[in-house]
Amino acid sequence: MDFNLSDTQRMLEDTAVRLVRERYGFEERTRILASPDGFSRELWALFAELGLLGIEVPEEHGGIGGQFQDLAIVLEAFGRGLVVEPYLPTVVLGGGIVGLAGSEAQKTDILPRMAEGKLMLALAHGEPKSRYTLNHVETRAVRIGDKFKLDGAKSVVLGGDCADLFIVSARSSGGTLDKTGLSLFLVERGTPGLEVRAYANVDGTRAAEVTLTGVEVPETALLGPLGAAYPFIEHAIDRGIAALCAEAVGAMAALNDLTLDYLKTRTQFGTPIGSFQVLQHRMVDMTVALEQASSLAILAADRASDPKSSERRKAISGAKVQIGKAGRLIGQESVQMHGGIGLTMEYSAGHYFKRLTVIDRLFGDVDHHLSRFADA
Amino acid sequence: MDFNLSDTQRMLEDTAVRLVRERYGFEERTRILASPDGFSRELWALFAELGLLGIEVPEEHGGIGGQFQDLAIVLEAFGRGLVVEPYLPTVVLGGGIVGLAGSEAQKTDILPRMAEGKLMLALAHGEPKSRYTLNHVETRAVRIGDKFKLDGAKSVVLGGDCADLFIVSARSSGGTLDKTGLSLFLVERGTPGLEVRAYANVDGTRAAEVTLTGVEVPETALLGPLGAAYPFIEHAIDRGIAALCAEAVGAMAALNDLTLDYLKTRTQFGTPIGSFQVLQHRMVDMTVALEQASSLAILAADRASDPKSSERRKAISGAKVQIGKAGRLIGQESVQMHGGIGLTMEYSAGHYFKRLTVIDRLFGDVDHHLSRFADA
Amino acid sequence: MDLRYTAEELGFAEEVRSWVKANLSPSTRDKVLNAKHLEKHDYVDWHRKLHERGWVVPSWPVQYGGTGWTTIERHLFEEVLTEEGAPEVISFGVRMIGPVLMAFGSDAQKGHYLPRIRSGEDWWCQGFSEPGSGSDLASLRTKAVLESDHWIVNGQKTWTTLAQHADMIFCLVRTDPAAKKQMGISMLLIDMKSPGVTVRPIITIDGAHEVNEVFFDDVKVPKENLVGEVNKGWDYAKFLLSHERTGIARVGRSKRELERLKHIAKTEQVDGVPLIETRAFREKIAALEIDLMALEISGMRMLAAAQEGKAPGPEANMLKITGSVIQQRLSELMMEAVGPYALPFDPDARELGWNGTPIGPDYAAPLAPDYFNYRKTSIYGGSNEIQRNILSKAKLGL
Amino acid sequence: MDLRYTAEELGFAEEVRSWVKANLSPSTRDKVLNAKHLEKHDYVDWHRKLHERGWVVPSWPVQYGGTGWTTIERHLFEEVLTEEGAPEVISFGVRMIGPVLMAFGSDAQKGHYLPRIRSGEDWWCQGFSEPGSGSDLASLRTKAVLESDHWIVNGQKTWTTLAQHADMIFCLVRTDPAAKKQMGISMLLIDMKSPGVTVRPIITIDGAHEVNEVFFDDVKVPKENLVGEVNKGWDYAKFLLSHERTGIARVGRSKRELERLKHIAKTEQVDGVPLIETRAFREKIAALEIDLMALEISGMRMLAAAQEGKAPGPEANMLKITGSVIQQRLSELMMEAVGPYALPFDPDARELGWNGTPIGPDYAAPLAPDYFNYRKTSIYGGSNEIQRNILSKAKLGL
Repeated sequence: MDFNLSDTQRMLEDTAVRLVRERYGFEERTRILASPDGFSRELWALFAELGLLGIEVPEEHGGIGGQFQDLAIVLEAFGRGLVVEPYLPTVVLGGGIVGLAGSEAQKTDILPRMAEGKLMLALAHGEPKSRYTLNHVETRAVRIGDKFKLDGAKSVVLGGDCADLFIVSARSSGGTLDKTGLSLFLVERGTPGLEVRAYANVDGTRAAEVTLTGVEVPETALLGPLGAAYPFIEHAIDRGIAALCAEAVGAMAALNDLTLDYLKTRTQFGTPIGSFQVLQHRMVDMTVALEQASSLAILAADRASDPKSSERRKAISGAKVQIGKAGRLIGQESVQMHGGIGLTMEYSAGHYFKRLTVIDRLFGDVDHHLSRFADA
Repeated sequence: MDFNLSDTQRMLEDTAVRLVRERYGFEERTRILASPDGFSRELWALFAELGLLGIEVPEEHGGIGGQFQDLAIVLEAFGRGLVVEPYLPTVVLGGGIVGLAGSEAQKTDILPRMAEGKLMLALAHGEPKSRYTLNHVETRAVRIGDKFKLDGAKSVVLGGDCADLFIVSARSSGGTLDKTGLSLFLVERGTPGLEVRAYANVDGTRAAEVTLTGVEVPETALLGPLGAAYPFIEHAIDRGIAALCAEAVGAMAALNDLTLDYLKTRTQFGTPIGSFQVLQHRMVDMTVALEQASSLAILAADRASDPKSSERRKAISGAKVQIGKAGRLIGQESVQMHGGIGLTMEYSAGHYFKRLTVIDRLFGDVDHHLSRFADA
Repeated sequence: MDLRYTAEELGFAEEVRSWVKANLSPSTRDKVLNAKHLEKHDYVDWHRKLHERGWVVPSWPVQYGGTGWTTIERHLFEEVLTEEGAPEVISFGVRMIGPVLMAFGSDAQKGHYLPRIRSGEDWWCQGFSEPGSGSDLASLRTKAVLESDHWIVNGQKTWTTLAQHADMIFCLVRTDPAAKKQMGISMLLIDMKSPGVTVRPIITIDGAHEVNEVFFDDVKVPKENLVGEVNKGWDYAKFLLSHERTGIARVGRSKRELERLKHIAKTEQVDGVPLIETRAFREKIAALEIDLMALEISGMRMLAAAQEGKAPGPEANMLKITGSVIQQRLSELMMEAVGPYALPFDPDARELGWNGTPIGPDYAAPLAPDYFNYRKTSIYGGSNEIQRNILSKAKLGL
Repeated sequence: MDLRYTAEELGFAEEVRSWVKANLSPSTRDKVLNAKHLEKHDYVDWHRKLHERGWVVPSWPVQYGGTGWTTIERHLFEEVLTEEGAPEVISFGVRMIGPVLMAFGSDAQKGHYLPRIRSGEDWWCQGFSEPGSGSDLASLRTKAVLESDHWIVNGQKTWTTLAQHADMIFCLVRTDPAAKKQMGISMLLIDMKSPGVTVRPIITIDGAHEVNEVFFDDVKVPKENLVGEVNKGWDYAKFLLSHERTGIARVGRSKRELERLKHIAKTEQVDGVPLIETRAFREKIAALEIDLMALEISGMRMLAAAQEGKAPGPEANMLKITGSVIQQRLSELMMEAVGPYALPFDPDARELGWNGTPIGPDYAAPLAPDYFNYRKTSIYGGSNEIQRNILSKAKLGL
């Protein structure tokens, strides 16, 4: 058992923390959100330069061949800065599932370009009726000669607004809720029949509704085994959840700092409001909640690469529950202690609150993961 | 809509409040608990004298022909005093079910004696495996000639320690969980085959495990229709719950008063602990919880006599949920604010805490009634 | 003691209901029931209709145009209007400055303003909070100096709700800098069109423009626009706030929102099962419905006491706390109910007459923004922390 | 960073486990695992066994008989002992006065008392709290006056855990009435058999005799029983309490209790379905298990930091808060699980060797009493309110 950061991890932490401090101030972020893309391609290029887009990518593919924990450390720093660049969709989910399910050829083709910042990815899995159920897939894949024809709809596809390449899940056999019969396909933006409706989310990140109408892809577009993709999808999403937990820890830490600072500087009745015992104890509870959530985020990152799915599930779902609860407490309490200012666009507290609220909705909320944990 | 007390209600309130104040101090109660019976037969006689045992009993049967709300007012006062006399088992449950299901002859025989304090009753319904499910009855009733033979076991029978007459539910047809096929029988203490194991509960009230082995009763012992007693049982228990809610409101009010008084008188760090804002706000939350619970206790009392079971269910289960939550909050917080002294036998706070804890366990806890409410 | 409505009370409710059904504009109704954005005219048109019917100020004394209804009737009236999707009557005129003028205003002020409040000719807003004065309202700095026959007002107010629609603002201003805190404050009635008044929108995290900053730069206010006596403004403000609190539990609105929540939870499916049939969510709704039942009765008990002549005391503060938490919980559960479709930010879908395709279910667009927006209910009108401080003193004597 | 135990660590745990299985008396084990009452000999016999094996004071420096284990090994040791149903080693000697004497005691005190603590010859109890001094410990009044070569002690202590078994008590006493609060306090070691010491049981609402009042009436205490310097007792007490807090999260115990809860929830049935399969209860257990997982890792992170030489700081206060709440929640869910059978008060069923028929299931008797009893965990060792005050200052700088 060892809780110390490796040298790589220290290095990555320094890099990411400095990056956020120097390039991601609140005004800068506001500018980025207002830009047409809703994120900064310039910063994206910088991420690539700093190696942040290829942390888990093997060295032979132009990455640094690190592990998931290394990724988590970057995400925590990004959480502190409310970084909106599509890091989760491209690097964690997209790169992740290619790494898990892709053939050598596919990895060689995709990962280097991703690491260079030349290729953006999106995992198009969730559907209008699937809610948080990973095995709920209605999109169909039919083999026609040496092609596959895809028809269906994918909803709230993170990073779908800017993805160059979509990893689309579809059902080649079985009923809507079967875990067998699922396959993954690589579909390039611009493929005929692929329609992308991009939009901003309430927290400023971007996503898209994706519809596939008779989309034809070659056999080589098949990612992983035909009809047996479910375990890869579940693992990829579990990694995504672990990443969200790390990001949430960063966001909660920043919001707690912000609120604590406000308690020390905002004066009412001739004294800093932090002198009121009620606010002191509530601030302590927020601190304890963060401590507890951090512990499980660390566990989730440690187990994210675990192929043993039941042990992984317990860690991932446990962490998501804790993060969901802590994020709700810290988000709501921070806004309450700030008062009106905490609800305005012009101040950062409300944006942390919104991001934490969104994180609880992504890949399953507290109720969903509480029952997944109980059943694991 | 009218929230004012009637004259009868004012009169009953005065009587009960004075009775508790003058005859039920903490030391007196401690003496009563230590006595062999665990309650005071002398006070029981006084209850009768004051008409408290016959509130709902029609005047022609020696009662004052009042309504359920009148009963609730007395129970609230009893709650304030943590009265342990078997008022709920005898008057509310026993007298209640006789009033609901009994024939004129049975009422004429039983209710006057109950009102005079000469007859104690107990409703023997719950069973070792039934938990909170009212339709879970394994005790069997078999007709043999002009008799019924009863076999089974009844658990945690409130007032079973001192009851002269048991109202026993048994199944004459159907499976363990059927709502049809249930009947009620009057079984006198001492009937061959009736075994009573009496004990004290954790809150000082008394109960008994009752086993029936080939207990024979005459046809005249049948209370209500054969095989169709379930609606009467459910109604009687709903009345019991409404009564418990009223009692709990009294107990919570007394405990809040006690705690508020402690906050004002206990000094630490050279100041009354009630000057600490954290305790002030928590005391406010306890006060709000009591207010909310009182409102639903009033509603429950108003609906307790309602034969329309779905509307009654919503009111009764809603109140039991609110009472359960408020009792838990007020009980735990009061003990916490008192510190060690709140956990000692020598001080009353802990006894209120125990009673409120027991009330949440009686006839269904918060979870049970939350789901009953949702399904009503 | 009887918690059922009498036949007369139910008859009254039916009379109100049929009138509302006949007179409320369908488009306004649709906006209210589906959480779409209301425009100024939605409020004003409805206000005028109520005025014509003589029902716009039920709580006012009869001589000022009140209806003379019992508290129960007033409660039923509010209830029916809310249930039927009528917009709330903006409270700044009817519930706030109106009663203040009746109690403390000059005859001229009563004669001029009260009819215009009833008719809806004047839209009022409230100038209390300032950047440095939130919970500690009495520390406000906006000052007014009397020069011959005008007050010269300089300073800034904030969180001013719907100031962008307002014709008039009632302001707390400091008229005696020497006096300590509460003592040196007066209440002024200021025309929003006066030179030197600037309104700056504050956009909240739900993207809405509901509140504003209002700047006063050498604004000239006629001497006679002072309410009551100089330096007595704090007493008038306390009087006003005690009136505001009674409406703030929002029981009727929450009952209506509970129905919307149930509708959403019936429509949403989890693995083919309606969300409302799944234990966890079903019981979260149940727990909330129970709290709301309790709040409704607590409110009626307070009304009944008021009927008996007892003024709304600390009970009002309790209602405010519970009512705000219930409103927030409702908005939170609605957001939870819609799952991932809580994410897309789709403001157009909240505008009436927009006929694009919504992202996800048609009820999804308002849910997350309203959850964010409703955090305000435990902050405005005296934060729940302030309510607890008041209760701890006034009710508990701590 | 790696959260899995190494092979060495797992091997160590197995060695400990097999030794415990071989040496722990089955009857003691049964009492611990089934929440029956332990008698003095259960504690003492186990203490002696650990002593013989050299494992009774793992956390002590090696020269005083410590094992020199890593923090992880110490953690695993505690974990295995708890899981196997070993009684807790009474902390007053080993975790409290022992470390104080090592740090501040005279050579004579170390030479005399430390071996007797290790061997279990002396059972220690703690004389801190007084009727008027709970959270405000420094206001204590029990006073000691030096007369020639003895301290004369008069006063009263309360909440003294297991004083009925104790041979010795370490007491905070006021030795300088003139000095203000913390300054005039000293720590004395007092023989419980001294004339003038009276122990009066306090029966708690669960019917148990666990705590006591201890009265001192002109008790003569040899001069040399003063710990360290006169009037420095407060510093020693703070040192002692910081050591106490680290153990107070009770992770191992809670993990064991979680298994007992699951066992009960599997046995109890609702309409023929095991309680643990019903959503509401199943997820209440899950939520608690998650909190406990988090607490365990938080605890190990603190240990790891301690390994790095950092002293247990405010983190210990956080563990205390979370740990106490989890213990209380566990006891509460066990009581809920057993339904109506939580009611009967059946103390005999908690005594080993009692062979009557229990009322209800055999695990029912301890559940409600233990729920009542465990409310103490958020009160003793510095109430959770005090912990929050400390954290607010020490960690948040408020």
